[in-house]
Amino acid sequence: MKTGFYPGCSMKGSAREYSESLLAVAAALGRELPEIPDWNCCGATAAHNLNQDLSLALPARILAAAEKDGMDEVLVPCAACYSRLSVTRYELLQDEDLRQKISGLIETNYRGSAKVLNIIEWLTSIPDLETKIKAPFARRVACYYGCLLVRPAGILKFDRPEEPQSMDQLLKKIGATPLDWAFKTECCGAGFSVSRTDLVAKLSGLILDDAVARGAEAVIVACPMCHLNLDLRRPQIEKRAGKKINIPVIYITQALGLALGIAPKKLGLQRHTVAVKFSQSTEGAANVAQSSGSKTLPGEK
Amino acid sequence: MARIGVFICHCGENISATVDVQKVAAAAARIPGVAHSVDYKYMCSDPGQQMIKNAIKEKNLTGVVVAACSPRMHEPTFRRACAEAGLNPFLCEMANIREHCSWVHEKSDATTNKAIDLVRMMIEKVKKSKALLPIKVPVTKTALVLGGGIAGIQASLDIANTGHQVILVEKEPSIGGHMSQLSETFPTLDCSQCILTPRMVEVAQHPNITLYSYAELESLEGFIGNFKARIRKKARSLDEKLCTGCGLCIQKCPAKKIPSEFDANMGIRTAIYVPFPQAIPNKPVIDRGHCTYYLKGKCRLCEKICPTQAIRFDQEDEIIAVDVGAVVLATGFDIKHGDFFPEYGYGKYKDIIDGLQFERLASASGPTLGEIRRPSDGKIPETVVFVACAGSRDPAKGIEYCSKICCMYTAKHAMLYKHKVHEGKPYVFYMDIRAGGKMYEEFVRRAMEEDGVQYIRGRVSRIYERNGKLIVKGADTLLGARPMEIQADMVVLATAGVANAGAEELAQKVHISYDAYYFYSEAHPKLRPVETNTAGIFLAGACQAPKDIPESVAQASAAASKVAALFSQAELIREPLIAVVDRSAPPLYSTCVGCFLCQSSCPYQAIEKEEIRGRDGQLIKTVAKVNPGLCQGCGTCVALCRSKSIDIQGFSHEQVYSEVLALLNRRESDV
Amino acid sequence: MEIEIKVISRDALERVFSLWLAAGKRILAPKKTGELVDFAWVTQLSEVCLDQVQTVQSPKLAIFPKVEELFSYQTAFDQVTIQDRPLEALEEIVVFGLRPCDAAAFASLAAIFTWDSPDQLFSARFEKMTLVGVSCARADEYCFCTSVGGGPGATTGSDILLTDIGSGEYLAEIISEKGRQTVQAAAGKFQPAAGKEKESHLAKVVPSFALAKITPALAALFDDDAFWAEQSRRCLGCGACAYVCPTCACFDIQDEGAGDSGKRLRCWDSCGFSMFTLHTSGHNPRPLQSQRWRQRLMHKFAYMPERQKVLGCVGCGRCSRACPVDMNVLEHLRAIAEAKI
Amino acid sequence: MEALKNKAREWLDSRMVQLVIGYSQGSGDSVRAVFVHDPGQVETLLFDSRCRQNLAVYLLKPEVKKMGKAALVANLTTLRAVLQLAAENQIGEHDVLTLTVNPAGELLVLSTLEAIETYVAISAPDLSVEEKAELEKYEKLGMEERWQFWQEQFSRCLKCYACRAACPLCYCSRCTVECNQPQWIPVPAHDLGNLEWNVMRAMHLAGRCVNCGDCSRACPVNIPLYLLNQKLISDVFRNFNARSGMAAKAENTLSTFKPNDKEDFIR
Amino acid sequence: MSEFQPKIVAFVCNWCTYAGADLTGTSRMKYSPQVSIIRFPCTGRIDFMLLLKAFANGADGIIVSGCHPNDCHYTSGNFHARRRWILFRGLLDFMGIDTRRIEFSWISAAEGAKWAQLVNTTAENIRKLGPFANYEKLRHQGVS
Repeated sequence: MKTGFYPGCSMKGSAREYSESLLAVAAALGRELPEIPDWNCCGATAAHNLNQDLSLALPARILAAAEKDGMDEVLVPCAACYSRLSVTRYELLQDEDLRQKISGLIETNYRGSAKVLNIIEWLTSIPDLETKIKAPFARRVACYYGCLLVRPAGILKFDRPEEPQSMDQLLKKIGATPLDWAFKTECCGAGFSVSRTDLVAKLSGLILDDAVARGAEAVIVACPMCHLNLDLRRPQIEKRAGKKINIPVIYITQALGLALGIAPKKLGLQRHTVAVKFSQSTEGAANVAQSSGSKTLPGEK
Repeated sequence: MARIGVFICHCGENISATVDVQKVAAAAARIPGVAHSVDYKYMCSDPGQQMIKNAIKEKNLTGVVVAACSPRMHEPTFRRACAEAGLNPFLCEMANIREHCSWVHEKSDATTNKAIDLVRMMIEKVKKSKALLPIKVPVTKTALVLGGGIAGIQASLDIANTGHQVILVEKEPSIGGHMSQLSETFPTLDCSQCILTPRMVEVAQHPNITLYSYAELESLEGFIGNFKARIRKKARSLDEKLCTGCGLCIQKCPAKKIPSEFDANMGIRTAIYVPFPQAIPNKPVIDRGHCTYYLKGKCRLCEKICPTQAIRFDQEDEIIAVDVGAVVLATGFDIKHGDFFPEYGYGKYKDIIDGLQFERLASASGPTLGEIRRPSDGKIPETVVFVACAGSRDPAKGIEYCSKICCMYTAKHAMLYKHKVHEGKPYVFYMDIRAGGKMYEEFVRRAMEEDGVQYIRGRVSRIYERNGKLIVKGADTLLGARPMEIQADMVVLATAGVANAGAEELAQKVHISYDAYYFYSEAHPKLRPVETNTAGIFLAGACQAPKDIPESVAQASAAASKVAALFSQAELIREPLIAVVDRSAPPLYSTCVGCFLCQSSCPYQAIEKEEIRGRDGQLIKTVAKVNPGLCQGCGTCVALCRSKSIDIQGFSHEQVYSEVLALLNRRESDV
Repeated sequence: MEIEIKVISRDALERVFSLWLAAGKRILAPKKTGELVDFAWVTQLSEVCLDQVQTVQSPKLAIFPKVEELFSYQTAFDQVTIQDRPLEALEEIVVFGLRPCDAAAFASLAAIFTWDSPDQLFSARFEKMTLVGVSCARADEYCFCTSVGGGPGATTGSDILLTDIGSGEYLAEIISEKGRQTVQAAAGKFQPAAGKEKESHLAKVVPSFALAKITPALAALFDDDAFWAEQSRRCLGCGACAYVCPTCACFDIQDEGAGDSGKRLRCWDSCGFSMFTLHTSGHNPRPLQSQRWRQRLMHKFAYMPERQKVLGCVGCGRCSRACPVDMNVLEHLRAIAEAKI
Repeated sequence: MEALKNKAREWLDSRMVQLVIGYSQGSGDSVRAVFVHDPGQVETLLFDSRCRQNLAVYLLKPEVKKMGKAALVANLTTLRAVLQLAAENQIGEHDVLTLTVNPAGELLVLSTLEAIETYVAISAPDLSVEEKAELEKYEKLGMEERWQFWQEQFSRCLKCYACRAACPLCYCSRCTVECNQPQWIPVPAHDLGNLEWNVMRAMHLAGRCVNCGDCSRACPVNIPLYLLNQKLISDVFRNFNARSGMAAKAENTLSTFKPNDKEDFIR
Repeated sequence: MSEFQPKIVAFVCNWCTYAGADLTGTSRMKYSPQVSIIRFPCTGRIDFMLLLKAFANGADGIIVSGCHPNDCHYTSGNFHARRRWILFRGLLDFMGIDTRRIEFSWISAAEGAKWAQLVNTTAENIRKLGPFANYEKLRHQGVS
């Protein structure tokens, strides 16, 4: 079972710490992550706004390169790339003529054999992760999934789009206490991060307020854009809210890295805008509500 | 040699205006096998039919072709005339030279030649026709009704009142179905118990109805008029004849903390229980899953105090075999439960309940004796949010249809809440109000205007708990889709109406088809809503699709009338235009090779496997066999069979083959 | 009649072809299409292919074609008028390039078609047919003509038998009266032989079984069902062997008509088919494939020699080459000859 | 193939099977079917790239069935034929005992339909690239050219029915061709009769043929019959996403349907 | 004969298209007399070999029509027919038989006008295509 790795632009640029922590964790767990040879940009939102064929050809070329290299599955840590590659694979496997047309465009026969995994699927697939934990990440955390990790639900078929649990389960495995939290998939302002930073400040602000109110010591993310809005935009958020908000925002791979005992520097924690310090403030501890997970429900026989 | 009589009709002058009828008659006379060929002004008139009868007798005809109007019009007429003259009706065919010829073409040789072609086609077909006798299927005059809700009750009563025996099978310990759980019913707000219980008693006391409650269908074999049903009467752990229903055992039973299914898990019940006070039969059942004796082998308190020693701990399930002629499925529906709506927190927060649970709160016999109290702390909620379309009309959740009744019962719930909590603030989030029944719109209008229910047109995106309040996030699309939040004390979700959990399994037992949502498929959505494609199996009520009580009752009576029609004659007479599998002399026995592709193509499950055994009992081959009671004569299997081993009477291989050849090969003598 | 030996060159032969065409004859000869060599109408010698061991089908198709009209009929109400097949309209045919075994086969066909009720159509076709054979320079493991009374250079059956003696010349043996007339009509194209011989140019076909043993062995083995079952187990019951066989003469009659006219057609049939002997009652005297395989051998090697005094097989090997499951009749004949009875 | 011989000898000695149907040396350098029913004959068994005949054709022959339980040496298309025969109720679970050799050369015993299914699933059941290319070459010809091509091919047909006899899926005891009331297919091998026979044969194999090629190999006059079957195989896959011979419980393409089957010609 | 008059056979199902053709008649709409109707209980009953028989007996064009999907009186006959025609048409086309001579259609009992229109356009198309020359030759070749 050969697993390829598609970094995409953000892992080499604004989200270098996500890449550093991922590779450190992979090394610690003895998992090889060879990059896909000669990978290209996935087209992100720009492509599918402008040209449908281009938006399918770019991801198809990546996946075809992975297949040619014998990869059975491809880990795509960035949620936007994950969404673009999964949608492309779904559409081309549905429509034989489209598959042949796109294969013509990229001059290689894209068969669609390689599966596309996001970071949570990849981490969950690692057997007995708990046994490898050296320093349990015993923190109260708010798991923030964002949008592209779970949508479009019809195509990705990953977890429950409205109330996902997979990251919570993973965090529980490494010793954390995921909070029952309603803002898991609330919009952080995404693309408006450039054009309407005021909106991002408002929306991301709401997310952080509720997390702090519930006593979370950190927000865990699995997407460079979520991290960008919740961490990099923190000054605008604080300006609008008129108060300091110290809750750190870290990647799931960083949390796992800490639990595996990897040094913070190796995990790129120093690159964050909001210092990664875990306050022992009791203020948030009061209304800790254990995440429900699977409890017998009234009305169910 | 065939002796065929050909009768060309002028149809006044509808045919003769453009077709040279004399020439057609003359051409037909010259075709080998034709013994008699005449034309007449009105073949369908009495003298016309008399001409046919006389010709049959005088010329000892072996076949008749009437060239006139469409067979869809007068085929029965001429076939009956032939039968009266002693000629098998299926040796009479019609050539449509009116609708398909004279009316649609100008007067010309081409039109007359086409008429000759059509007549010649039918002559060649009749040469290959065989005498067929109608199929007679004996009918057992007993009906089996599955499901004891209002639909099952109504159907049973109607059938029983036509003087036929009915066997009513109900899965729960008592009949009544979901209706018995309701508080009041829209649009008249009359209490459901008051209008339902009399009917339940009527069922119990009706001489023609045998009620098996706490029982399920084990298996159903056979076909229309000749079903063999096996019913599994689950062990109640007591002898029903001795038990007087005094209820002492229920009072004394120590196991009291069991969630009551009847109260939708809002209330509790004992291990030995009767679902609700007005239960029919009013005999308790021991829930072996929770009874201390069955779990730990101790207690047996109910046995000790029972005045008539009716308790039977060792009682076993009983299989009852019955012969029935028709089956009415009235197994009702359920509402969506479970973590179908994680974003609404259903199942996470105790104060988010579904429609049935609210009914139990509002019901006088419910756990809160009719007071609207929220399950978490029993307080009376000051603000209640009702969410309509919680699951229905939502392709993303996999349920695209509208469940039809939620708009009405949501308005009712809001109204009941307002009547019981005067200063309460009810909100209803809705998409569109569907109130199409009689007095329905007025009812909803009253809820809005007189009872001050706040209707907000918009979907709820998320519900979460914060500082003891349930924050309902939604949008009001009539105010520019302004996002809004309501801090509610309790939320009632009008979840989607879905098929019962066992619906698929039961459908497979009775061999009927069902749709993608496991609702049973009717034979024709508009014209045969209470029949299925399997002859003898009928539908009533919400098992066919979500519907309200008036419709369920109407369908129940409709199904009953279908059963009554079936039971009205001694035997079921069916047209013999059905498929038959080849049988030939040994050593071949049949050209069928048993690939059974025909079986998977038959929409009526009319094709069965038959084992051909030699005199020594050795299995020689397994071949297909058509059940004459079920085959509707579509012929799909006939065209699919690769070895031409199955043929259909009336449209046989030889008949249609000779029609094609006759139509295309004009005879010199014709022109 | 004395066989005259002459010599003819390829170019002379080419001109003889045009003479034949001029005389209104049509020429049927082996022709290669794709890798398939089969008899087809030709107009020049260059079209003819002679380097194959055997064509797929035998020249039987010239005298007993796969579909033949016997007569046509019209009906008008109750009278039927029949038009017989005009025999004089049959064409003159030269079958060129057939092998000595094929030529010998015509005798077996004639033995059946001119048996107690002679077939006029067959006789008329045979009358108008000239057989110009070419002897075999090559043979393969399926050939066994020498075991059934034939040989790579045998002359029986041919009107003229040519043998390629190299350097563009053919040795021509003029065998029948028709052969002599053909040579005369060819006006000097055939030159005197002057001491040429053909033996050295012929293929070597070692006899592989004693024919004399076959007929008694068949009689003895007739009831040995196990023997026939073991032999015929591979056989799938198709008609390929019968249809390519130069001596198989079984046929089926079909009336094809629609409306008030039609034709009676004769077409090939095969005893290998499971329904060949099916009675309308449903009984089939030969229900098993082993019985049908036995029938094929009995007919050719027991019944025909007994009744028509001629073997039903000329050892051309076509049935073995065409058989989808490699039944190889030579192998089985050898087994029958050596069977301990 | 020693392993094959040993396994055959072992089964025959232990009377687990009464017969092993396999391949043996034939005339010249060809291979042909062999029916080994006593251990002595086991030496003749072999398996190599020449073994292409679909031996499943013998499974339904009455004489072979009478010999008792048979083990079958099978190549890939033979295994698919076994699954298709099972899907058509011709053989049951108890009749199945197959031996095959995987591309790596190891002998595999597949004694259940399910085992065959898993083995067949990993192979590439699709038409090969060359087959698709050749098919496309004919599909691209003009209509008149295609007509001339097929008329020239069918004119050679003798109606010897070797194609029907060699096909493991042509097992009808009375084929439509032998039905004379009415005479669906003309008996004589004239051009009309040959066309109707070949259309019927191809249609009756639609959604069933496993592309073993035995029909084309059996045809004495080399008619490329496989082209007709491959055309239908590719049409069945493209239109209904169905493939024959992949599962013992598979539905038949023509006797089932999907309400949303796509077509562009019904107005 | 003056202009070429094509012979066209229509295979129709009894519950929808046959009734539709009846409606064409009762509405007195006019269409070409070159088309004659053969009645079948359902399109599922139409054997593909009957179409071959029609061409073999001199038909120049064929119409096959029945109930719209989901309208079938027997619920699924037309679905089976649709699958059969998809494969059959592909095979005939592959063999070079002119599939423009076979018109497939869905016509309900209420579409009398559509029946008349279909017949007229088909008759006109087949008239333009001319007699089915290939098949005509076929009927006489191959007999020595």
